[in-house]
Amino acid sequence: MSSKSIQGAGGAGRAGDKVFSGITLLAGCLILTVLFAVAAFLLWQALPTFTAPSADISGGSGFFTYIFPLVIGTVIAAAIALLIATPVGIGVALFISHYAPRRLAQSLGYVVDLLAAIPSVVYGAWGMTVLAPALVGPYNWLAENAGWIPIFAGPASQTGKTMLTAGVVLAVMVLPIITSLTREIFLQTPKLHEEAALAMGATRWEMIRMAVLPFARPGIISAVMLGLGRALGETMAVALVLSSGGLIASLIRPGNQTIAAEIALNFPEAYGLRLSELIAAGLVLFVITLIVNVIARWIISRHKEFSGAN
Amino acid sequence: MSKRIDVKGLNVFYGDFLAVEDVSIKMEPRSVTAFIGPSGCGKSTFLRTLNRMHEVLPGARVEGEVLLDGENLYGPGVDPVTVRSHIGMVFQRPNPFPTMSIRDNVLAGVKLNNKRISKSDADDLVEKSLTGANLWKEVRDRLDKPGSGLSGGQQQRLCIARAIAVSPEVILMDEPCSALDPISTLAIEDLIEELKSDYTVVIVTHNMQQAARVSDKTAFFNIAGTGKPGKLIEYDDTTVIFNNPSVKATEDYVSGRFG
Amino acid sequence: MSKRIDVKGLNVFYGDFLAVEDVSIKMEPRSVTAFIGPSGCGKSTFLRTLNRMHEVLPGARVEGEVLLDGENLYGPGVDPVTVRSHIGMVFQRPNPFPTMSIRDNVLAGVKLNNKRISKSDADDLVEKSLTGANLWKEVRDRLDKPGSGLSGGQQQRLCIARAIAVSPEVILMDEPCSALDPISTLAIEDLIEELKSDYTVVIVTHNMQQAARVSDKTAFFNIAGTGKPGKLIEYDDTTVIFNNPSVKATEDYVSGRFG
Amino acid sequence: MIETTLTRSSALTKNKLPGYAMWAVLAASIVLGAALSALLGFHIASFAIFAAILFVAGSTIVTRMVEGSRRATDRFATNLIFGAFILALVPLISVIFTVLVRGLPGLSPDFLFTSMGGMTGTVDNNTVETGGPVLGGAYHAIMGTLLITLWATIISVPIGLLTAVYLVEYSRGGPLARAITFFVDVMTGIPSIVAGLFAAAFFGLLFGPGTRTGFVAAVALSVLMIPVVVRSTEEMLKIVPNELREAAYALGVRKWRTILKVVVPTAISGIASGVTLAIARVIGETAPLLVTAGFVNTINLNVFAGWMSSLPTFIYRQLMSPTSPTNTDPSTQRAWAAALLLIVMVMLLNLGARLVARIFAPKTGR
Amino acid sequence: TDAAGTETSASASTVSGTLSGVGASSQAAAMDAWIAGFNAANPGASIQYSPDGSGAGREALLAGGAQFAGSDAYLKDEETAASQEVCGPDGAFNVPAYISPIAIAFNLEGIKELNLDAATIAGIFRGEISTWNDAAIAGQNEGVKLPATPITVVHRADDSGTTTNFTDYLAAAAPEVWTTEADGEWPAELDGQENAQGTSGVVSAASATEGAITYADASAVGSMGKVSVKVGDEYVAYTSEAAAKAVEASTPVTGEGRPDADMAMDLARDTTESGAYPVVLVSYHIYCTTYQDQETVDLVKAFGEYVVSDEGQAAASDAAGNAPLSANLQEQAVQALRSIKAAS
Ligand SMILES: Nc1ncnc2c1ncn2[C@@H]1O[C@H](COP(=O)(O)OP(=O)(O)OP(=O)(O)O)[C@@H](O)[C@H]1O
Ligand SMILES: Nc1ncnc2c1ncn2[C@@H]1O[C@H](COP(=O)(O)OP(=O)(O)OP(=O)(O)O)[C@@H](O)[C@H]1O
Ligand SMILES: [Mg+2]
Ligand SMILES: [Mg+2]
Ligand SMILES: O=P([O-])([O-])[O-]
Repeated sequence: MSSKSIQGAGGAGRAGDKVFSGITLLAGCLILTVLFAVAAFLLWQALPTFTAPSADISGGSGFFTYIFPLVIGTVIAAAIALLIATPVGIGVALFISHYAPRRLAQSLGYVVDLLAAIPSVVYGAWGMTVLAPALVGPYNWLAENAGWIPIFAGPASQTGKTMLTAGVVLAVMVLPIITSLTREIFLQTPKLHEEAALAMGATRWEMIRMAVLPFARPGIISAVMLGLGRALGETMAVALVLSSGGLIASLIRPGNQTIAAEIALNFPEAYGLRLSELIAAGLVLFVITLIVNVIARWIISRHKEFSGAN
Repeated sequence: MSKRIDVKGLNVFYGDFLAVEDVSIKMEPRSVTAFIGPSGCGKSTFLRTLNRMHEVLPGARVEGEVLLDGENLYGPGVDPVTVRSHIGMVFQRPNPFPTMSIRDNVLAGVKLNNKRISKSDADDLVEKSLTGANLWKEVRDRLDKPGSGLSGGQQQRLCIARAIAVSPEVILMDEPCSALDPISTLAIEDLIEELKSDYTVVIVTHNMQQAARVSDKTAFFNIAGTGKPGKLIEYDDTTVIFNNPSVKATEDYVSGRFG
Repeated sequence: MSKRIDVKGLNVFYGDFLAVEDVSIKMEPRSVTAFIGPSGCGKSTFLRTLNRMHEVLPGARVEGEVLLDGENLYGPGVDPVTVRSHIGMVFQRPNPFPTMSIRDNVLAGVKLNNKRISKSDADDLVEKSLTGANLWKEVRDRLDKPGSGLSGGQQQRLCIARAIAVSPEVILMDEPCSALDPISTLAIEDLIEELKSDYTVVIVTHNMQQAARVSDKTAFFNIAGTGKPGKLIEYDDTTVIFNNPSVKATEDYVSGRFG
Repeated sequence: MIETTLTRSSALTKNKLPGYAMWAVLAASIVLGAALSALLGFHIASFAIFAAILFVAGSTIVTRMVEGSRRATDRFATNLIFGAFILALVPLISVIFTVLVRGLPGLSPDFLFTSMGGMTGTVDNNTVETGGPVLGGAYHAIMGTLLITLWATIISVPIGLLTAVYLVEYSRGGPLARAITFFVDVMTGIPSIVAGLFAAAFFGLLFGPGTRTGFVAAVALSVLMIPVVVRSTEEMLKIVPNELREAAYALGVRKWRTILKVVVPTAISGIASGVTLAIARVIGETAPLLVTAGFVNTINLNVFAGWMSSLPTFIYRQLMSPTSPTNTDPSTQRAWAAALLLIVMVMLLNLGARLVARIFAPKTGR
Repeated sequence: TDAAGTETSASASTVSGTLSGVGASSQAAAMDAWIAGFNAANPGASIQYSPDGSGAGREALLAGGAQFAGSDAYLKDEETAASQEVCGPDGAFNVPAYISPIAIAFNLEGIKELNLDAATIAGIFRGEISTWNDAAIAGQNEGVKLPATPITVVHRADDSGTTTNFTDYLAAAAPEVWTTEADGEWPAELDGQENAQGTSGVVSAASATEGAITYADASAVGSMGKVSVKVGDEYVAYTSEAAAKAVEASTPVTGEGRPDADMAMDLARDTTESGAYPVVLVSYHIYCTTYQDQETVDLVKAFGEYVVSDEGQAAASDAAGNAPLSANLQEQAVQALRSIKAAS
């Protein structure tokens, strides 16, 4: 009977539980540590920039004046990328999840996943050699016919290497990310709710608006944020595709620059204070992603009550 | 608003698999018809062909005719979307839209056809539908809260309110009470009793007592074995099916001696 | 192997919310006890405190004593994992492990704990448990097929086989038939009848007929309103509860007049 | 009442466009589009744009006139979604086409199995002059990519998996868990070059300045990979039904065994594709490798000592500083061939993950 | 030089070990040739070079992360001082290793050569001269049919040694027009011009754009049109000899604390010497005067001497199309390299 008692026995087993949960906790903390180490590294290396006299900083009038156009440029590039990639990406995801025939949809999903893996150098090389030359004509046309809109003010770039081109390349790069993530979420929409909508006499699009999109909202936001992360931090593609320069409203003229590309272009020859400046720019980029994430979380949490997580 | 359903020689397929074979059945307006039968015999499948929800599944198709007051639902040029707005459906598990408030859930179907419904009309409709679903009193002061905050039975009644808000002619229910407790079940059964005066109601149930309590006519479906198609075995007045069925299998099933 | 359960003044909490208040109840070995009551009255919650599954949920806790043949399950030094290997549980929805074969599902309790077991012992155990769950004949020649390929009723019996394979003293069942058709339900009810000779069985059910059919004693739980704690209202022989209850609420409930 | 019933009932069949209607609209849009584009000086792009706009507008209007506004909206949405898909295909096909056209000529057994050791501009000049085959290959870079990615995976997968397990199974939503989730999200946004600089500085501190090895690169890539692994694994663990965990607990199985033997195996196919995604995310990284692994033309199979090349840095170097500045074609060809190779590698990886998924996926029977 | 050559190969067979260098990408192609040539003669030794950039190279050398650096700019005085930390009391020194003319290349259909003086070049690159048929250009190119195409300037987007040398030339030879100082980054005030990353980037952008003009390592410009620059009274097209001549005319850099072996030189951009092409880039190898052990010293010496030997220079110019060092500079370089010693 004692062997059947609920007392004792299993001290060893309990230890297993402790050890395992300890290890998982450790892994989590390791990630935090790495992140803080990265932040500390950035701060430490960037410090000379913040203490140096402002005349010594590139541009000669302090770090803020130096970084401000870069921040704006980064935001413009990412914004163009997302403005294009978000609707198109969601469209493609919906196509795969709800419109395409099954067999086709699976292989399409596969192809899209694959595209996420094309190295950015390749996208950059493609943007530089194929896309940019192809866009010169349209840019000229825009400058002539829509030049009164500030973003299309001419004269258009004759190489096609402009912010708009860079934005398009970034859009192509983040498109697979947004598509593959949102597709998975669309596919997970409870059949229950889809059928509820259809049974009510909803058309396919009405069903999507009633059941699929609301369910996928937080997921779409996360996917866009992930895409945004890539768009903000992308180095090589922008460096190869953009004719960089100072801040300028027109998107079809040479000009503007992103933080990541600025780092990549100048890092090899940088030393001393310049190096520290570039790392400070990296720190700023880091802070931007942090802020973006905070905003995203806030948006998602604002709608918790109606989130469908029940 | 109630209409007659007349099914003629219906075969239902999932791809190549014949799930339900050769069903012919007539359901009268202003009556409740119950479908009973062992699991997998095709009750849900058949029910879903009555408002063309079946074809939502990939590869699913149908042969035969389903006439709604003489008009074939599967006739050429018939739009399934229109069909479904005439024939409402309530599912086994309550499925209010989680991102919508109770009010919006009720109005979901209505807003599809009539986007510019005035606030007061909408309010009236919400009250009427919720009252029709016996839910008004319980939710009147939290119409703007999410529908998913209700209890299971309340959610199911909300789904019924949503279905009747578009004033369909027929309401199909697939085991509407199987996820509910007895009190909620009773509430729904009472509701079905009331709905009967306005709609043609078809209900699938596993609960023989329930079938006996709520339905006017009962259809017994059966299946010869796994992989075989389901068939309609007997269809008659509920009292006949439960007390004096003409087929042995029916008697075995309703008396729990099946197997 | 069967053991007595003796609950003394149990309060069950979800965080600060008192879900079940002050339950004291004795369940005899080799008997079937049924819990009935309206939805949300805490039947499942209470049942889950009997093998310490309750505390798996975050913030969940318990005050009071649950004695298994006199030993307090909540005593200091008692390992909940050990408790659960003495008191098995079957859930509302059949939940075989999808990655495992039928055979492995039965052996899960043994194998997941890394206990070594010889092939022949394992074969014996599988046969014995499946036979005990009335499933052996149906699955003997597809033991290596995945368990999720079985029908709902078969899956539920597989879960029962899995539970009895670890030779518990008590088996708890939370609405084991609510997702099943009448035939499968009958099979499970027969099985409960047989299990009674070896185990203490506790079953939660919404189906009053089922409670009346399978149980020796019945406990009626009730709740005064949303947010209030559930309470044990009456506990007596099943025949008494259904024919001659001493509390008005019980009578209302079992006769379907509740509300 | 009777009247409304009648009109509604006849609405079952009324007002439906015939099947050929959309083809007619399409044909009209193509003709009109061609005409419009010809007015501006015909160009295939402007033609496609005009035709597409005309078709979307035309089909919506026609549908609206015949079938009503709801069908028109549906048609419009359908057109837009198909349009989005076609639009997305244009650049993607262009990228793949470019890589194939420029990469295929360079793919040969020689390219796969030789390194760039001993390759100089003289060789390339010769090649161009004599029209001989392009010599030199990417073997060293292929091996470098495989080894570095392998090590990055070895580092990231356990950490990522365990963290996800912590978040889903143990944390109960405490502040630490929320911090981890938040910072993991932030981590997905670390610019890759920063990860590289960090790893380089970190190993510089530990093993002296200028420590560049394949392993340093693997650590840099891990910084980028871990968050992706955590996020995808977390999602996959979350969708494992609680019922399975409870079933295991109820059998008296310990939590850690439940996790390892029930939860993780159930989610393994999702985890595998998440890991593939994570590998795909880093296998094409250039910037962090440049500062961590160094760059060589010869074969080095030791990740813990010596510099190492990888396919992305190989591509980058061949493009940006060609082996022969005078005759860049051989280098360009190598670069595109390497790009194609990298894509093929990821494709194989994907197939592998699918296979894993197939083998371990929960069996549904029937 | 013959003596140096034989001695190199004589001592070479015995050297072993691994030498890591980091630095200028301009030398990358030449370095491939040197490494291949040196390895062929010294199978026991291995050289690795990461063309990360000149700045990165100097940074790495000063931090002890590389044994030698390749750099388009010589060490500044303060860098030399800083180098004492890892390179012994005498610090590090510069040896010219790679000389390359910078071509000013343009893309105009049917025109392969143009004559321009420094002021005109500066005007074009500042955007002050904006069409090809501008009088300033036409005046120097009688008989050439210049189109009215607008000029598209393409400059380097990245910080680069080529830009430093090119702007250094403009600032020295046309100070009235080019008012900004020489720098590796293109002047920020000249905003809105086209640019591209790397030599191959500017060349491909310019080759694809009618009316474009750029500057790039001469070996890379291929079939584009080239500018002959005005030196003194004549227009000089770039050739290896012309470049070497410009380097000959340069003045050694003197400064506090520079080691004796240092060969840093300031190029005479404004030279008027006949036949010299002053738009030229000199890229250095930077070595320590002292290394920790004899093995490294032997290896460094062997490699360094091979690079500046006839053989090495020929291999590089074959592969990379640059200009070889003059015999005089080779001689000096060998002397300088021989002063490297092991710490005792
Ligand atoms: N989506 C589907 N694809 C293929 N076959 C299906 C699908 N859904 C159901 N079936 C098959 O069709 C047959 C009828 O199933 P159905 O769900 O209609 O039975 P039912 O009578 O409603 O059972 P239950 O009482 O369990 O709800 C069964 O053999 C089932 O396996
Ligand atoms: N995980 C939980 N966290 C907080 N409260 C809970 C949780 N689960 C149940 N409750 C609450 O505890 C009370 C009892 O619920 P319980 O599920 O035990 O009722 P029940 O009698 O089993 O109902 P049913 O018949 O619907 O299964 C209810 O008020 C319920 O809302
Ligand atoms: Mg069904
Ligand atoms: Mg319950
Ligand atoms: O050699 P560069 O610095 O001009 O690339």
